[in-house]
Amino acid sequence: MAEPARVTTLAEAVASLVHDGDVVALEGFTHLIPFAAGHEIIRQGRRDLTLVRMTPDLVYDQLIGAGCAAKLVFSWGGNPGVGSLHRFRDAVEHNWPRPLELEEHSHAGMANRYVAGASGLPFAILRGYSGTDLPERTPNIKPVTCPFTGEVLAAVPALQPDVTIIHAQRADADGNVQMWGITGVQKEAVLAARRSLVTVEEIVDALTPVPGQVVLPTWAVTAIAVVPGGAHPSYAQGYSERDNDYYVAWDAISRDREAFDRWLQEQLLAPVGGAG
Amino acid sequence: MAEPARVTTLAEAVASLVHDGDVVALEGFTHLIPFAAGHEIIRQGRRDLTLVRMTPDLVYDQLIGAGCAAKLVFSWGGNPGVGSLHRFRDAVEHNWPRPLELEEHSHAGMANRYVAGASGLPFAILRGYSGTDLPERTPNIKPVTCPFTGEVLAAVPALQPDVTIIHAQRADADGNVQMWGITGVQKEAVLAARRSLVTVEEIVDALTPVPGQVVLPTWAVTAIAVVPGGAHPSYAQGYSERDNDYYVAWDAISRDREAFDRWLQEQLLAPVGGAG
Amino acid sequence: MSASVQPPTLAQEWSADEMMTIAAARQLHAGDTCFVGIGLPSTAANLARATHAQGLVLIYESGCIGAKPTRLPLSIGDGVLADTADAVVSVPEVFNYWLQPGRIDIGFLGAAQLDRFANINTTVIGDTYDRPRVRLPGAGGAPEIAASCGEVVVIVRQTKRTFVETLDFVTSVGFGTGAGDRERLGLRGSGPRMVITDLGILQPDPQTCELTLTHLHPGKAVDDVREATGWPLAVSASLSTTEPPTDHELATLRSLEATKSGTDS
Amino acid sequence: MSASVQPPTLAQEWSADEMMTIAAARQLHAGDTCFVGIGLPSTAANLARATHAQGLVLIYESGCIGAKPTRLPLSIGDGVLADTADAVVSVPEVFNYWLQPGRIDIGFLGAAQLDRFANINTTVIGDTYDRPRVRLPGAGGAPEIAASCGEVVVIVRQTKRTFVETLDFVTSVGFGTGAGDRERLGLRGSGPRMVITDLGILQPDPQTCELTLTHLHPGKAVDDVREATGWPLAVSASLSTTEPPTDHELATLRSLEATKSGTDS
Repeated sequence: MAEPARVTTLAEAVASLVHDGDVVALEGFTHLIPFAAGHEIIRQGRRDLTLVRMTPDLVYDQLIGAGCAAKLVFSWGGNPGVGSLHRFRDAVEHNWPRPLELEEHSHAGMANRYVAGASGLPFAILRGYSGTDLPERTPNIKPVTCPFTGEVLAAVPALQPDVTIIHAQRADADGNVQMWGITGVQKEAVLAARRSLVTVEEIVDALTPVPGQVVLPTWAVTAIAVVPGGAHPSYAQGYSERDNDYYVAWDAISRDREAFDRWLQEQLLAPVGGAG
Repeated sequence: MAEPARVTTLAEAVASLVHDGDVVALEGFTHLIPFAAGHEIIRQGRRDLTLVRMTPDLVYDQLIGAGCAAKLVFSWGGNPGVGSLHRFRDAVEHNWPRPLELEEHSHAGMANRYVAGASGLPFAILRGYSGTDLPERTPNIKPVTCPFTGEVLAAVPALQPDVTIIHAQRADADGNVQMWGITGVQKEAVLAARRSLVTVEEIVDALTPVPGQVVLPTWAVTAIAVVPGGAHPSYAQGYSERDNDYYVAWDAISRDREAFDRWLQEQLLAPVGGAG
Repeated sequence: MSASVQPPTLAQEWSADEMMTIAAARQLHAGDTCFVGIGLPSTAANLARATHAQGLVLIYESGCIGAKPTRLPLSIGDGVLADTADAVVSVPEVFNYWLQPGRIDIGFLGAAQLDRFANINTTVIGDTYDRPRVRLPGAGGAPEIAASCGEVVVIVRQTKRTFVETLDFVTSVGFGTGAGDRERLGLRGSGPRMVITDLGILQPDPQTCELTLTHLHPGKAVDDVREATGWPLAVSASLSTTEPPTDHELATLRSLEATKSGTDS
Repeated sequence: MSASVQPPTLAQEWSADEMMTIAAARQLHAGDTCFVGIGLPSTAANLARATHAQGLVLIYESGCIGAKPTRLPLSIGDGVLADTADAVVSVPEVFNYWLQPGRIDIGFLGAAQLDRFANINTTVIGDTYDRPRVRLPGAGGAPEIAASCGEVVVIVRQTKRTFVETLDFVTSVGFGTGAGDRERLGLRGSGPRMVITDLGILQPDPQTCELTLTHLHPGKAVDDVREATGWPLAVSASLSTTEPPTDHELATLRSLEATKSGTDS
């Protein structure tokens, strides 16, 4: 049975789909990052999450600083164009607010782990990692031999998040989801996951085809929540611009535990229902 | 160096890119089948080709009947919605006009062979072939064991045609190629090949983005030839309709060696420069 | 899509192919995702969409997901499939991201030969693979459809030449050598749920997985089916008769067929 | 894109970063395909496009192939990259179909630590991986860019902390342990062609692959470079001086920098 996606509120979706201890992927490649959903996870106080993402950025810094994460599976953790993720660094360098276990890959490895997950395969192969120190630190990288040529390649296991959350431009009345612009690894991340939540700018009667679109049929998505601006300070092409000042300002807030805690209490937790 | 695609004539492109004995893929999935290029290969009298295609249809029946092919690598050889490919059958069943070696896969296997070729990998993995007689007849299907779970999957080797030929709606003045509608496995087939030829309906100054488009940058293509109607009796969405009568009529022509030879001499070879 | 309703007199008679197609269409339900091959499966799936299963999701191997054709496509790559689909994806994607992980509920397959465990041959007829008596089109998407769909429905005309004791070639696996074999082979779908023919319906025995005649189409006798079967046919103790086509089913099927612009093999 | 030309007096002075960026831009040619990371590499690649290499094909790991940004992107996923690209593909596709097969001529990388064989660390600083002194962003696309691009250009500010005897972590391979090691590791690109710093240019010795100082930027001395290098520096017998920035290069770079809407790390 192809169940259509359920349209619900962000709070209900996070409450029902994201549980303590889950493996959670919030994907987005600079564009369409599901910030509002990440903030809702913080508000609902989820703990012991394994956070998965190719490019953990500010929203993961915020989740890590708020103590939601026990583990991070990733390939590049920085503030793009600005510098470090200071909450991420504080967790790794000083176990604050709690220890953060790392599983570290390259982009190519992570992308292929999602591809394997979306494909129902237990692993993927790539030309990667050779000569680097990553396989020594990441047991999830193993050699595999080509049965035809004898060449040795790298194998990585499928990623299958308990829940993947993405932000998209819109959905139609049936729950079919449409996104365009830089769509990164979001299709694979949704298809690899057991459950999925898509926050959208709006729901429209019917989807007008758009060049470069990726469409996820309603039966491939678990839940949809309408969250206009749900990618802020990231952006949704055709709806909003990237708030570069927020990324720059985050550097100062996140460098200091007290400044971060003030941001968390005053900006994120206090205004219930608002975006941080 | 990213060489831009060379714009040339169909005759010159086939003469310079397709050689006797080559591994040649003419891809197209019902839509955008490069018939005119196939006919030019017949006219130029190429021999001993290994023809590769997921769905060899009429143009491969014609190439086989004309004696161009020594081997066929494929997954489904029929006249879609009509019946058999009689020239293909005559070659396999009676070695006429010459023996035809077969290498046979499933669609999933062939598609993944192209994916591996496009990816610069020696092989691809899939859940496939299990319990079938195909691995017994096709040495290019081998087991591979997941280094994480111990599961046994099927491996197929990369396809790397000497030349892939496709038909697309259009190219721009720089040689960037654009196609849309059902685009099948054409991107993978071009990227997997050493050389490529794209026949197009037209060359335009600039490509207007189209929903569902696949764009191949000019430096990923070897040569482009403008051949309006080059997919006939297949179709080019936005330019032409499928000529279903041709497919039906082919059944009678191809059933009989003499009728086929008459077609070959009178329809294909006689009107130099015309389409069959 | 609404069919033009024909006078009831027309609906009083129907061909064996029509009964078969209608019986197949009835197996599809509004919420199903269905991987559709060309020919009778496509006709049956589109008939289901045009009658009782408007929400049926059709997936064609050409990459068209959620196609809603307004006329019967002649091939799996007709423009109408792309034009009406929710999403058009590449051929590798439809096999890797959609079929292989088990996202498709029902696979609809035809057959040139079929054995008692609903294994299918669409490759060669004759003793030798290299020089067959009849070279058939080959596997296409069938081996992985048969392996990975939640379940499979086979639609095939029944004759002794088709329903054989031993396949000349195993192209797609039904229940292999019998109960437990799919699991042993690592096939993740549950396999053929039924085989629908122009004579009746066969279903796998819950214990042995051997195909068992469970329904006769109106006007057909068990001996008709026995004579068209190349092995000693098992017949269900609760054998029943297929509901005849309704006027609506028949009229819709005929008006669908009339939209097809070519012939069908 | 045409830069607004500045008065020549401005061009008489330049910063070390400007010299470095301009020297890097000069390494790119019109027909090249270039895999661009964010930061200095992106600035240099866009400077090349705006000066002598208009036909340079920029590929960003976000999936933008042939991006022609009219202003400097702040991140590898800026909308201007998708808007101006010849094709926007998925992230798995950019790595699997475009980078991995060796279709990209030049990879442009930065580094937090670099050793004499141009191996790169962008993972951790400090003795222990589990509790590092400085946790860096990690690998990103770099290991496979370093492995698969036809050649690699590294752009990095030169200090003793950065140019180290032994990396704390090997994130991306330059020449590994020296001549022949790339082949042994199965890396198919030819590796780093040069390392461009704020002091000069280092190139691998044709025999040993050890980085050798081949160019000093105007006003820099060999001792400046030695003091900024954590190993005994090899100096080329034919050491030469980098051409200073032209007025046009400097004006174009400054006008490009002015289009950037944020800061750069």
